[in-house]
Amino acid sequence: MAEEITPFQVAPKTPLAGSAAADIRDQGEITRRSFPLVLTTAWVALAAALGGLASILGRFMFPNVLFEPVQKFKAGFLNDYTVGAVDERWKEKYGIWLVRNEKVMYALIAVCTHLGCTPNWLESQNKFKCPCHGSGYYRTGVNFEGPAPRPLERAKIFLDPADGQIVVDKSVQFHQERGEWTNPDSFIKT
Amino acid sequence: MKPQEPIPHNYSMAKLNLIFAVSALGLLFVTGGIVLYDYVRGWKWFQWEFIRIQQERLQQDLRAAQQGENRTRMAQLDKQIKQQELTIAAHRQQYVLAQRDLDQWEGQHYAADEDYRFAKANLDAKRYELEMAVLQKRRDRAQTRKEYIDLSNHVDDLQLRLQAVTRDRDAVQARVNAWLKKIKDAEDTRKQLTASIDLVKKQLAAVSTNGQFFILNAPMLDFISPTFKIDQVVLPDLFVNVNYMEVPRVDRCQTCHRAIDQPGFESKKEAARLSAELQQKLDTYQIPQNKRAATEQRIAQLKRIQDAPQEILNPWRTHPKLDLFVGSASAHPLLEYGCTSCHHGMDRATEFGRAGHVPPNAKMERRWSGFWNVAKRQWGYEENPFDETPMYPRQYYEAGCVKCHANQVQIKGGAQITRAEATVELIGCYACHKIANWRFTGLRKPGPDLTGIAEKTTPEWAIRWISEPHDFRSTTRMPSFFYQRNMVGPAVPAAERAQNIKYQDAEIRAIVEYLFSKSKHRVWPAPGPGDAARGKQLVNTIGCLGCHVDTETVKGATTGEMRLARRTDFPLERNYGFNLTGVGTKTNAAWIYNWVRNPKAYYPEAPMPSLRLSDQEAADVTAYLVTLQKPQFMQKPIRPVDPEAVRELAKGYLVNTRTDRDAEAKLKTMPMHEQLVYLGQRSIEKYGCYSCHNIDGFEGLKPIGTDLTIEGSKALHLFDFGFVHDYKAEDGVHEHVLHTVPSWIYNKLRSPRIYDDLRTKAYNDKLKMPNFHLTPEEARLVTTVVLGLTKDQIGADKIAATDPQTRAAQEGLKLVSQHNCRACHIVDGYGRAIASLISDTNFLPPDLTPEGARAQSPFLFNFLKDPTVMKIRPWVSVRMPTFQFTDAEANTLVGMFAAEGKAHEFDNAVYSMPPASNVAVGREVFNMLRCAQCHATTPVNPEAPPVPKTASTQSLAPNLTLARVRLRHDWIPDWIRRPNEMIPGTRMPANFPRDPATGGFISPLANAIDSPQFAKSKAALMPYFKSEADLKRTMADPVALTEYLRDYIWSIGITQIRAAAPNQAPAVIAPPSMPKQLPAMKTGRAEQGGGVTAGR
Amino acid sequence: MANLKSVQEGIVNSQIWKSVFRVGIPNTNRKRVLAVLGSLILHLHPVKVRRSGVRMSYTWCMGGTSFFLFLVETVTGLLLMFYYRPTIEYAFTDILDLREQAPFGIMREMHRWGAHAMVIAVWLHMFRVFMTGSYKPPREFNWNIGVILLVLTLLLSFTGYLLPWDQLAIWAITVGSNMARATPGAGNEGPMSGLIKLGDIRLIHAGDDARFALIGGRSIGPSTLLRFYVLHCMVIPLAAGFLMAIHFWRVRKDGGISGPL
Amino acid sequence: MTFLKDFINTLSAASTSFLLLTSVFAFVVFFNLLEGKIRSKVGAIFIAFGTLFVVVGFAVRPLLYLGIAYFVILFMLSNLGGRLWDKRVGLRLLIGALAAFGLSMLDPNFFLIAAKPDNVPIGAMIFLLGIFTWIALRKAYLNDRQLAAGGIPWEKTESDEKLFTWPDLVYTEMLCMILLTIVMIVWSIALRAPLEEAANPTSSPNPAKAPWYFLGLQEMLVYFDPWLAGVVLPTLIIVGLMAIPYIDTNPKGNGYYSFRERKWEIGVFLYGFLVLWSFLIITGTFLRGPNWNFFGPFEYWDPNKLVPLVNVDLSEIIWVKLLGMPLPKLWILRESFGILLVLAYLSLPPLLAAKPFRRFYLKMGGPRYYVGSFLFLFMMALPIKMVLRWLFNLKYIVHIQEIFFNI
Repeated sequence: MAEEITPFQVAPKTPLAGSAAADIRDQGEITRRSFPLVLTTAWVALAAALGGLASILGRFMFPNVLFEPVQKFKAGFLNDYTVGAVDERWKEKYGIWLVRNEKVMYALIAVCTHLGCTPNWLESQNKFKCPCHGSGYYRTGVNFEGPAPRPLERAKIFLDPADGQIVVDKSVQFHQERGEWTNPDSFIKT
Repeated sequence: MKPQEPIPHNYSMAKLNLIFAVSALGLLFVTGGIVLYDYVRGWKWFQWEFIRIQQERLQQDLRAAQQGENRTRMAQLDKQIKQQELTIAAHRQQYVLAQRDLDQWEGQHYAADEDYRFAKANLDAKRYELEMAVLQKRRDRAQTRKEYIDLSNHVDDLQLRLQAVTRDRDAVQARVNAWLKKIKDAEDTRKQLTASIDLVKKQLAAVSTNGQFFILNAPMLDFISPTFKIDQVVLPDLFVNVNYMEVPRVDRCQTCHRAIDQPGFESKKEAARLSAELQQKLDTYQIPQNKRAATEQRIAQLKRIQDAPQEILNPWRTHPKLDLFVGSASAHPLLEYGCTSCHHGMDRATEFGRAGHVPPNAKMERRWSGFWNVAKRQWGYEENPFDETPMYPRQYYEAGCVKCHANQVQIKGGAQITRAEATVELIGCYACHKIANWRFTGLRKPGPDLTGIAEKTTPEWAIRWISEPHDFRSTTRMPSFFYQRNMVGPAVPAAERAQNIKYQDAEIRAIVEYLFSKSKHRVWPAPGPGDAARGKQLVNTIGCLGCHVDTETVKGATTGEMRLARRTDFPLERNYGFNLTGVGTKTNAAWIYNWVRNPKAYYPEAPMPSLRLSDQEAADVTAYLVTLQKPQFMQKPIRPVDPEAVRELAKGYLVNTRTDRDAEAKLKTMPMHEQLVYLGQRSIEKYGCYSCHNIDGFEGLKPIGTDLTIEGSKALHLFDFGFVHDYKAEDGVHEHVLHTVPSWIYNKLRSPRIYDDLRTKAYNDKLKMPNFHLTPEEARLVTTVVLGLTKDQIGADKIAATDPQTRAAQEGLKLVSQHNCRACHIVDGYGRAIASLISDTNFLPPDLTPEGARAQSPFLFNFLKDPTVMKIRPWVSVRMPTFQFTDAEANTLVGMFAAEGKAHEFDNAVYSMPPASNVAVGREVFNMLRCAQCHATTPVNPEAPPVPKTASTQSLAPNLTLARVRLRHDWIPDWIRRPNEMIPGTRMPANFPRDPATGGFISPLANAIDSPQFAKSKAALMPYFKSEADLKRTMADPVALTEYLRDYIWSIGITQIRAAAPNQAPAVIAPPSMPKQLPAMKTGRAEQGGGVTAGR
Repeated sequence: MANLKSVQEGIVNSQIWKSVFRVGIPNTNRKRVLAVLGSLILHLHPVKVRRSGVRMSYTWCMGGTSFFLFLVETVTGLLLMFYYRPTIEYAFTDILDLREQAPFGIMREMHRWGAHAMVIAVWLHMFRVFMTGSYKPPREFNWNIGVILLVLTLLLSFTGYLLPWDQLAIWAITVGSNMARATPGAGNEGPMSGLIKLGDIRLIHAGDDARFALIGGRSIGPSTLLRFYVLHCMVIPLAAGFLMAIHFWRVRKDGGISGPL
Repeated sequence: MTFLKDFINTLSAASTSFLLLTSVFAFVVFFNLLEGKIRSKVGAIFIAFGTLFVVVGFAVRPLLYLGIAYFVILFMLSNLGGRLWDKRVGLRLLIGALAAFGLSMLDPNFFLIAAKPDNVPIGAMIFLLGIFTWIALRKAYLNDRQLAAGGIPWEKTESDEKLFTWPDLVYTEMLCMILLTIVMIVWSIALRAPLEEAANPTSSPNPAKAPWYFLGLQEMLVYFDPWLAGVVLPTLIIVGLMAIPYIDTNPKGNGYYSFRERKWEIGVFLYGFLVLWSFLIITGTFLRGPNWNFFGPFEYWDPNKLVPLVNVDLSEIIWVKLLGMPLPKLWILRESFGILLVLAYLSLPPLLAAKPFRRFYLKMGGPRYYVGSFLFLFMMALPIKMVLRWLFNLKYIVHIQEIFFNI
């Protein structure tokens, strides 16, 4: 039978801890003289935990998948492209011209370097012509007329090692004026 | 600082500190817990495993490549390089000089170039200035213009100079290069040699699991550029339904199915198939020259896969047929079609369970449902009863084709689904179940017309037939409605069973009563005397057996003994017409006689065409068919109908609209016959006989079955599985009912009443779907189609076969399958069921695959409408029947052939007379190639040309005078060059063999022309050529030769055939129908057929 | 120990520390007072409290728990808003993605379970307050605030229930909101409302009754989703926050954390 | 084992009405326990009740089981007496309850429902309610002893002791936060938030349940029309809660646990909170299955289970059954009995104020008395209606279709 059930006894008044002030340590007050290990661990652990939670919030801000339009696409096989032709099949979808010469094949980004219009390929005159301000580019992408300050940019292009298909990656671009067109990633040898 | 003042506390601080410490540590711990929980995902394991597999495979490839590499050649090249370097060193002087020269010129070039560009810039600026000046009418504009002109001249000069400098620079460059060239070449060749190895090494590096790999994939850091990542494809025009609207699919299947779109991870089986296919393509020159090398490499790789120690399992496999699916060069590239658009399943899901995988069979279900266990390949399968788009199980994959290809009869590369749809059409599901898509609408009722049944057969036969059609014909498409599992099955209590039998007897009798009382009674003229033997001979030869089977027993595949035939024992097409066995028992001579003479006379929509039998022939055929008896069938006892049962059933229907008393009263007024007729009508409604048969009094009723148009999208919880889990099907197969939609449908088809097992239902509430006795294979095919009928939304440009060309073709193909042309012909590469009965290919009906390219459209039209206009191969005994096509139908067919055969490529024809010289040359060539051996060239009557007399049937060939009116001008030479490639197995010899090296054609006359035997011909030919060289050149040129031949053939062809005769109207013979009497039906007691006997 | 001490001293005496915690370590009564008074958050509390107010066994700490859970919900809720769009085309798939691919999609679990916990905590808080008779004068008004807060808590949870836009959600809300249809005089199926007419035109019908006001349509639909989103993320939290302020304020003014008066 | 399950299943079916019937009485028992003089009174009452149930029970199996359960419970209580409030006894009871729960989890059907992520918190709530009710009453019991002994409740004894907020209060608060965070995280890791398939207005799940905390209301909807159960009663609950401080004029028991000083307040409140609110939520969550049918905790939720719904209105009972005549066309006439009955029910307070409850009337004063008693009447309307439905399949007391006015 529990002690508190015995009748007619005033409920015990639990004494205040350390009211006697006998043992300071028992109160575990932070004193300048001693800083108990327990508290150190506690604070360090807490700090670490909060840090962890904070960094979780940080990570939370970087989604694992993106819903952006694809920058990188497979463009079929080399032989799908006729030598000496400017191929427009990807212009609609990805804004890319694939140009194949005897020696090399490269991907031109269909954005005029003047004010970002989309030029047209004029087969007859064998040049790209921008409708906005009449900038003209050779089939190599080098500008030769109109206000365009510099040649068209070329996108990264390479053969997929797995199935030998052409892969174009718009996220990597090469500027002629920076001499980047010599970069092996900017063209495919055919 | 003074010591702190002690104060009292409620709780001991020491305790609190301790709690604090512990809980703080706890918090730290669980924080780690979250990170772990978030990091550990099932798909990561799959990716990890795939990396391992890749490494393994690449190691293999590397080994293979290194074996292939040529050591000695390498050494050589290295030596060459060294040597060249030495020579350069030897002549250091010149080399350095050249170099310096070059540098200097480079400098100048740069300067010149700069000058030019700057000047040009100024010029542009000046131009603008000028324009402004002109525009603003400045006073100094003349001045500006002058400046501008000067400047532009200056620019031109600079440009000229630049060009000059460039020229010189290049010259020097060339000099320097001359030195370096050799080294460069050597290095290049070296690179080429090691290319393949370098490639493999590069790939290996890409999948190596080094420190960097672990850092990039570490928890919390794996957002920088992880190799473990979720791959997804967003499909903007293939929608998934979230009920309130259609949203684009986001497929993440690739996250686990890593290799799905990259070759090299095929299953061994697929690898074998593929390499065989590629090899075959190589051998037949279907692969362009520049791709052959690559193809050979691929085959080597596939071989390696087959030799690999262990099989690659899902989900790491490559998708089969990459050239058709998933591959970016294929018709369904991954980026545009994703996975779930065909396979179904939950897009977005990244866990096996949630992805909606569905087990194909009980075994897989048991395995999958186990908790995640890699070793046992248990992935934790969850069934979601609400998911409207669970994945199609393995055996139903091609269901995915239907939604986009719904308006196609044939789907290229979809043999399964094409066959499946054909099966559905044959069995006639569409008649009872509305399927609102192009493929299954506008089709004929599958069953024969019953408005004249009394002319055709007797009530006794009909009763027995309806009771169990399969007892009469084991291959019939007429399903069994009565005495089925839920009526008389073992599970049914004895008392109820007895009652059910009574009811079913009554219903059958009633239906027959109704049909016969409503039937027409035309009197058909009886046939004259016929010769059964000749009749048999005719039936076997004129092509009846293309559509009709004449046997009911076949040799068992496993055990040699004879067994009862099933539909699947014969080609689909041969089940088109009814099985001829017992036709004599079923019907009478008069009916047969008139039927074979002109089926359309019996009822206009009759599927059977007219074979233009003469009266005598018809009589013979009748004589034969009448002998096909099945007496034992008529011995089957007919139980007398229990009048009580009839009353009860009839009343059951009456009380729907009347009170009980009125119903009773009404019944009293009805004699038994009327009761039966009334019950018959109700029963026909109940079982929906009218859906398949024309029945008097049921015109324009809705089909009986549930609408299947979007059955494939019905959620699992909407299916009533009853209480069955597994059962023994009637053919002895032990079937399992999984808790999946496909399984439900499959078993519904296998045993339509199965879900009534152990159910307690009122007689009229029991399941009614009849039993088609489908084999497992048939059931699987039909299930595939049903699963494919979904409500998925698709972007317009994803729907197949919408362009007019294909539409025309498909419309035609629909006719082809409706009229069963494939019974005799090969259309689009398959068909010709009759081939199994005719040994000699010379007597087979033609292969129509190239018909569009081959035959001129006007001829085709004529011929289809009236095949008698021309006999091309008179020795063929199989007759092209008269289908009585309408002009529209004929046009559709012609259009189909034209589209399928790419006729437009051959239509640039000159139908005029070719120049005499060509003809002359052609004739010579014709002789040299000995074409006359087989082909007659003397004009004949196109409607009845004589059968050429030849040593062997091998050399039977059409008379060439019929070519001009029939064949397309440009098709002929093509055909002569490559007959075998157009029609494999044709008897036409290939005179122009392929050159194994180039794949081009070789002319047999190239050298032979010089041989003495052709001396005369050569002499004869000379006048037509400028020189002998010219002649020989021509003789070596297959194209030229064949065209000369064509011109010759053209020159001898007749130019006219008669127009098609108009469709002859059905011969109607219909005197006023006389009062019918139906013996033994008045009282419902059966005098005939053995009267009362113990029930089954 | 020694170096540990020096580290601690170094931290505590640094200017940064001092600038933040002006009082330093509250080891004297004066400092203890200042520590509480000087801090915005702490000065919710009085400087001294009755002992029973510190006793777990007396207070059950349920009021505090409720408040803390409210904070948890606020934080996790805010985070979820980064990945959630309240439209019928995205709502469900976004939640799906929280499970399938979003980093730390577990925030959703926290939010949902936190909501459940909060409801229970609030009930228990009320239970305790009643059992100690702490609604009696002078605390009547605060009890009323409390009751309203309880209602708001339920509404918060209720509005949040719809946002995943799955079967669970819309049917729970359908069932829940259908009651409004029967509001006497205001719901189209409520008693009397049939009598409210202009000529023979019913003024209360499915298109303008109480339920319509709640879900913004005749049936649950896009507008419902948006409405509940706004209520869930803005209106109710603000109201609750405001009332909480009053609640806490009154706790202090009406004699501190409850105990015998 | 199976018999036990069956027993509980059957019991749970009856327990709803039983609890509602007798929980008032149950509080009397508590009261007696608190008074310490359990045996005498309870003995008599539980024999009475027990026999009653057993007698009726032979006709109706659930009631028989109830009788048995009833014997057991009261027997235990009467034996325990005041020791019910002993810490160790309490602990044992708790452990016993947990053990029972754990054992039940072995049953697949029970597990299916109880382990549903959304139901877990409710399961936890059952225990929390039990524990805290026990703690509260225990403290009340102790204080009452003090008071009985002429002492003061211990809260008062310490009210002079003031402690510094820093560190005492803030420290404990911080600890609570940390621990709570841990709980939340562990909970979140352990249980996935449920997500079913996309919202589909055309196919409703079976059963379609409101959020769990409204399941009490949904349960009410079985017995009352929406306008009452969904609108009026909830409103009255809120109003009633807010009214409490103004109705309860008892100055005693302010700020400390005590039962003796506030029997009626506590009795009524516990009845409302535990039985009418919490218990109905639990019923709605665990015992209501497809088609809102009643299922015992160990029963399989079979969507095909059919239960006859043969409910009749009071008007039908009186006019058709008793008087054997057709229902009058005029609704005012048809429903006259019902309306009278309702009016009678509502006029109870003034009647009672005359004699039996006079002292309340005097003590509280008119307005308080009437507001309070009306609220109380509305509260009691629910259990009464439930019992009527249970025993006589009574659907409506007043059924005026014409204006959607049904009671």
